[in-house]
Amino acid sequence: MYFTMTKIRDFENAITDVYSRGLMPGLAHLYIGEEAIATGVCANITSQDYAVSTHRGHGHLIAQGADLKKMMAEVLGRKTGYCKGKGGSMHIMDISKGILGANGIVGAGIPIATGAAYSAKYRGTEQVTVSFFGDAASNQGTFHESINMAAAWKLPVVYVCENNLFGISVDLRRVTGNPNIAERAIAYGIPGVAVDGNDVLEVYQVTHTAFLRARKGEGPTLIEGKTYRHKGHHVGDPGTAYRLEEEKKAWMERDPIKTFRERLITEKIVNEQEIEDLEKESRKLIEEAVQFAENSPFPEPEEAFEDLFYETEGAEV
Amino acid sequence: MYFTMTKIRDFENAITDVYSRGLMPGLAHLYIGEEAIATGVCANITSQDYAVSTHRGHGHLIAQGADLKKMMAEVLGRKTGYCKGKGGSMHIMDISKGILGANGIVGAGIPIATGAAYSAKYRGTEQVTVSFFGDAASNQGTFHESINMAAAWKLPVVYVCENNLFGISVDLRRVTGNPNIAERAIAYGIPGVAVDGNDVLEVYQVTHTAFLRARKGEGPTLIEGKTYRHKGHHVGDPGTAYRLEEEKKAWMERDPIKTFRERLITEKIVNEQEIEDLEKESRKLIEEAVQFAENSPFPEPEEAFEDLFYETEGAEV
Amino acid sequence: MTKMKKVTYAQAICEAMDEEMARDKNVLLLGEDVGFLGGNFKTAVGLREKYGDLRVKDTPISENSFLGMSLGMALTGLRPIVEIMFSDFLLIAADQLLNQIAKIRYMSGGQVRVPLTIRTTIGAGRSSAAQHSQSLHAIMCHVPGLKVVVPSSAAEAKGLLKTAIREDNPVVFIEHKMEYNHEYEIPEGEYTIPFGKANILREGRDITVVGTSNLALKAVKVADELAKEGIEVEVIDPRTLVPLDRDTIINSVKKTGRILITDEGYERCNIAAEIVMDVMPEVFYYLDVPPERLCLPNVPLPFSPALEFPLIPDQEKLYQKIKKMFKG
Amino acid sequence: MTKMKKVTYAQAICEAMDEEMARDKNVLLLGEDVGFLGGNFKTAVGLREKYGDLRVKDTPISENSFLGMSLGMALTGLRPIVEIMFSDFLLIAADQLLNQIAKIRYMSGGQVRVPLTIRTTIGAGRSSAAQHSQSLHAIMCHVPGLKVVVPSSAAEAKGLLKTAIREDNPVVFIEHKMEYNHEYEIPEGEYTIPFGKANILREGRDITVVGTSNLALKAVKVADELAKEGIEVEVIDPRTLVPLDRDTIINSVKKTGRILITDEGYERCNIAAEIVMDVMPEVFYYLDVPPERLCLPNVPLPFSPALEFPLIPDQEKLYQKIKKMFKG
Ligand SMILES: Cc1ncc(C[n+]2csc(CCOP(=O)(O)OP(=O)(O)O)c2C)c(N)n1
Ligand SMILES: Cc1ncc(C[n+]2csc(CCOP(=O)(O)OP(=O)(O)O)c2C)c(N)n1
Ligand SMILES: [Mg+2]
Ligand SMILES: [Mg+2]
Repeated sequence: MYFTMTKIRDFENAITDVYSRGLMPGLAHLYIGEEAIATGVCANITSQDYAVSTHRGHGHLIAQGADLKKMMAEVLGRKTGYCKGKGGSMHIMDISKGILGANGIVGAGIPIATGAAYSAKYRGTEQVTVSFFGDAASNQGTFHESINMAAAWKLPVVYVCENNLFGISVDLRRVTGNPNIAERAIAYGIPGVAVDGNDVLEVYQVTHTAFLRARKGEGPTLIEGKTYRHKGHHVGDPGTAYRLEEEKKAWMERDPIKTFRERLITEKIVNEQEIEDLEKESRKLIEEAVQFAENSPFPEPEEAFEDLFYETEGAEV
Repeated sequence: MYFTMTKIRDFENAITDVYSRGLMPGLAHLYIGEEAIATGVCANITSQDYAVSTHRGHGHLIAQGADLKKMMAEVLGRKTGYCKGKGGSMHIMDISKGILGANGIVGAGIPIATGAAYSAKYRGTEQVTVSFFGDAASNQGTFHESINMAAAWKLPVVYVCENNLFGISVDLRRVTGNPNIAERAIAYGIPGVAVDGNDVLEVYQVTHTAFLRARKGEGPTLIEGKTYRHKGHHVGDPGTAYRLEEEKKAWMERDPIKTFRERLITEKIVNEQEIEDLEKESRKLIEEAVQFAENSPFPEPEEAFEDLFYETEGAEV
Repeated sequence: MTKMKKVTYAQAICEAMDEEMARDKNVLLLGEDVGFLGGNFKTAVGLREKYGDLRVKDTPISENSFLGMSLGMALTGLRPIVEIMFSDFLLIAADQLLNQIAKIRYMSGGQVRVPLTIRTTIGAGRSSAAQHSQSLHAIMCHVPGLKVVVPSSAAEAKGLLKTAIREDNPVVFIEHKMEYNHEYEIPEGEYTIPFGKANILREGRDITVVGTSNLALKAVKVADELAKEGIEVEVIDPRTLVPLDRDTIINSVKKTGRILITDEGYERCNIAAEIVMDVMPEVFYYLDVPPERLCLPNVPLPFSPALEFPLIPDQEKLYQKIKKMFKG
Repeated sequence: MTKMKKVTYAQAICEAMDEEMARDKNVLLLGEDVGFLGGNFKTAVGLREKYGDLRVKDTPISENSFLGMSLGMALTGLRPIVEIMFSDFLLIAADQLLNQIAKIRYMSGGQVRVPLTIRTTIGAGRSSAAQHSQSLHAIMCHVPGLKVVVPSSAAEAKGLLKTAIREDNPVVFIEHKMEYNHEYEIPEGEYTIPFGKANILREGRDITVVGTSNLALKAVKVADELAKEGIEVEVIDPRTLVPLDRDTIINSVKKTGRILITDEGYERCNIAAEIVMDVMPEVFYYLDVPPERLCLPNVPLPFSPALEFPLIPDQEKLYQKIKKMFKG
């Protein structure tokens, strides 16, 4: 898990780097500070399971095992990217691995995840679907509608709300009467658990229970991981104007990677050397990914007209 | 209140009558069996307050004091109706009385009501807004989104869910994990109260508390009135195929008008004669309304092109 | 010749779903009141009893989310059919329809197929007022990524719906409310009708009339009238608006020199102007008179029949409009 | 002559709102990030500080409901401005926009006025991919009941936005993302620009080009180019699509005999074909060549600039398209 967390962190740092070097078109939303959630959750995922991500999706995708090279190439708009340059950071997907994709519309992934869970139940498999979304997304109607259906029909889905307290500049506490998202589970008659989203082991444990429940056909669980984004809303946003300095500082000190690292060493699970090797390996992989992406060609203009419809019979459109 | 209840019942019976006489275009959704809710709630409404209704709106409108003649004329598509025949049963509105209108889209009235409440707060008045909606509507995203905002900003609104157990043919218990709608209030940190929706006094009491709370600036309340519709989903629908006979019978026996009548007499609040006078008066009013409507002209075809825009300067469209 | 049988438009649709569900266990149906009630318009009668609750699913009133769920299903091996009772309600689900379903294949760089059929209804004339009478298919045509089918008769509906269900792309299948109870002859047994091939319902040398949905049938009746007066109308049923069979229309207009499109959607930014502009480069120099359209005027649908019927494109209005195109 | 000053398009919009809020205490602004952040595109900088939290309201991400709330406000004495960050997100709020806001006055038989301004953004070119780059104003034009404004420059934006805020009808006000940081000269002091009056940006005898939003400005630049080659382009900025100033366009085409409409929305069922068909009955016999349109092709917007820019209507494409209309 530590390796996953460092890969995510390094990937995001590389994004800042390619952005500042003017290599990255558009924007990207960094996951720095929230690595424990994707990592802890996805440690429960098998290759058969599904997950649906968000606009802040790099962490989820990496934790789910996405190819770093294809991810970085996509972020740089190259032909070799996951979506051949058509998707970009917010739409990366790897259907072959059950990675049902990031999504640019806040809250829109929740029904899609719920449908994948229905599908698993329909087909009689043991597949579980994870639905990631933010605190702000939980105020979107899809949250309510989808969880209600999953609860009614006992669908094998785990809802993971990454409560980093903000949606862009908007403090959750200013736009909700009850900022404890996990308590919303009561409305649907399902378990709701709040967890320290910066503690990867705790996240893992709670999700593990939720997975078991889902696989046994007992229905969905709502997990709220309390966390914080270290950076602005996206690369380029300082993210300071609207946040309290003290609050930010307190969270930064509880950096999920730093604390997990200390714990691993203190509890003698691994030694300093092993950790450093992992870190080196992670940096190497990310560097290779950047290399690969930078050296990849851009798509040709005509390709913009491909991939709209699956052509069964060459129908003209 | 008894008078209001009988007026509603008589109005709806008259609808069945005009429908079967082929006088009514389209459809209408009858409120029979649920009269105690509109009546008990609206007994708290002053002429300054607002209410937003649903597709099953006749009861709410009558309880809020709408003109019976204009209502019936609208239902029959006449020029003298509230909306000059443009709206019909599902879109009756009387802005002069704070009746912000029925609505054909399930769940769509909830944000509109919430906005009226925001407006009252903004303008610094003591106005309260009531938002009526059904059990099925409570699974629409607007329920969640709107109540969340009202709770966050302590808006003076009272949410009244008329839980008649069904949305057309769909049993609430088949499409939700927790059929106690009032419990959803926990998600928003506001009070949620379930009440016997066939007991007009209980409805009145609970709503009274909610109104006080709203007027004091303490925010919204969610009230769930448990009730049952005696008829099908709309005139013409037998409403039998999908409902349990026993359940229906049990509810029919607890007819809100019959039980209230008995109680009024048993507790000697009024005597039989007084009640009968009221009932006669109610029937008379409804008959007059039907007369008025039947004798009213239809609109002229050209009128279809009026009332789209308010014409400030005769802009061409 | 094919043996024919009599069924209503609603039954034809039900048959198409039934046959496809029997054929492929991954086909399932979800929507409001499709289960116990057999569909608000009786297009799913008996299916729940036959295929069970999981496969014919009554949903709560959560259009955006159950439509979004169907996308999740389509991405993971199923072939869902979703019923949205009125096209008016598609506006509630417009994000899932137009931002997700229509785009996901493209955004993923072609990684996924989306075998998903969305059935919905259009058409005024039932005094259902402004929120239950709209014909909003132009919106589905505007945003790329959806195939849009506008069947005319019951026979067309059945064959095209079966094609839709077998398609590996999202299809919006538009049924006309006023047709459900009409009886039609349809071929016995299985058949499908391909997308993108217009149907020339009647040949004629004087004017090309493209009618969508049941307006194609109405146009034929008007054509029969006009034939008595010496005007030979060529009536084209486009069947699918996306993809559109341009060639058939172009060839027809080259022959007739006149074109009129009739459609029940609001006139502004509708498929009518679109079809004209689509064929314009090829037909401009063949046109004898200005191209015309007969659509719903740009106002909401009023409730009262006294207001509603005068707005709806019908045989009488079509007749007058065509006549005018021959007066100069 | 009016004194002029330099501001960005974003500042012009902010000024319009500021002036109207100062003028009428019933005007308020709500939307995502309009408060503390001053607007995602910096169009509301300083307004929260000046007018307070209740009047400049940061909303949760609940587009359909906060748009619906604004309708409740408009019905009860307020004059709300709502910001929907991207027109793509209007699809989430399409029910409130198109089934409620657009129709409530009509459905009520004219009982109510709806003084409500919905500001949103269009335009590709920022590598924002398929869900953050669309120009969906055609949908708002299709469904009757909304006025639709497509300002070109900052000066236009300011004057038209002030008119929108003072209107007693719902107005969708469409801002172009790529313009926000551009500097423009605008008149000092207060002014408004009426709806329904097109602006002839440049006179010309050879071809009429109608450009929506910033394409009107781009068309002027192309016209300057073409003038050197002897082609005199008349450029019309329609300013509002609903209501549309048909007469100005008709008169122009009668003079030039050629018409091209350029718009950044998807081509199919767009305002471009609409405008052509709208003026067709009057201009048909004046047309020398087929009417043309230059819009976004019918595909979603891709992320990579290598794919995106070749799709977007721009000066080069406009130039080529016009040239072609003179080659025959
Ligand atoms: C429907 C919709 N509304 C608004 C936006 C713009 N937007 C992008 S991210 C975001 C904030 C999301 O916050 P949250 O769900 O808490 O996730 P976080 O960014 O904090 O991870 C907003 C408002 C959007 N993409 N989609
Ligand atoms: C958004 C939307 N979906 C579906 C419908 C069709 N419809 C009309 S009433 C209704 C059931 C509503 O049930 P509920 O909210 O419980 O109110 P009730 O009819 O029981 O009073 C449905 C599905 C609609 N009008 N609007
Ligand atoms: Mg957040
Ligand atoms: Mg109900």
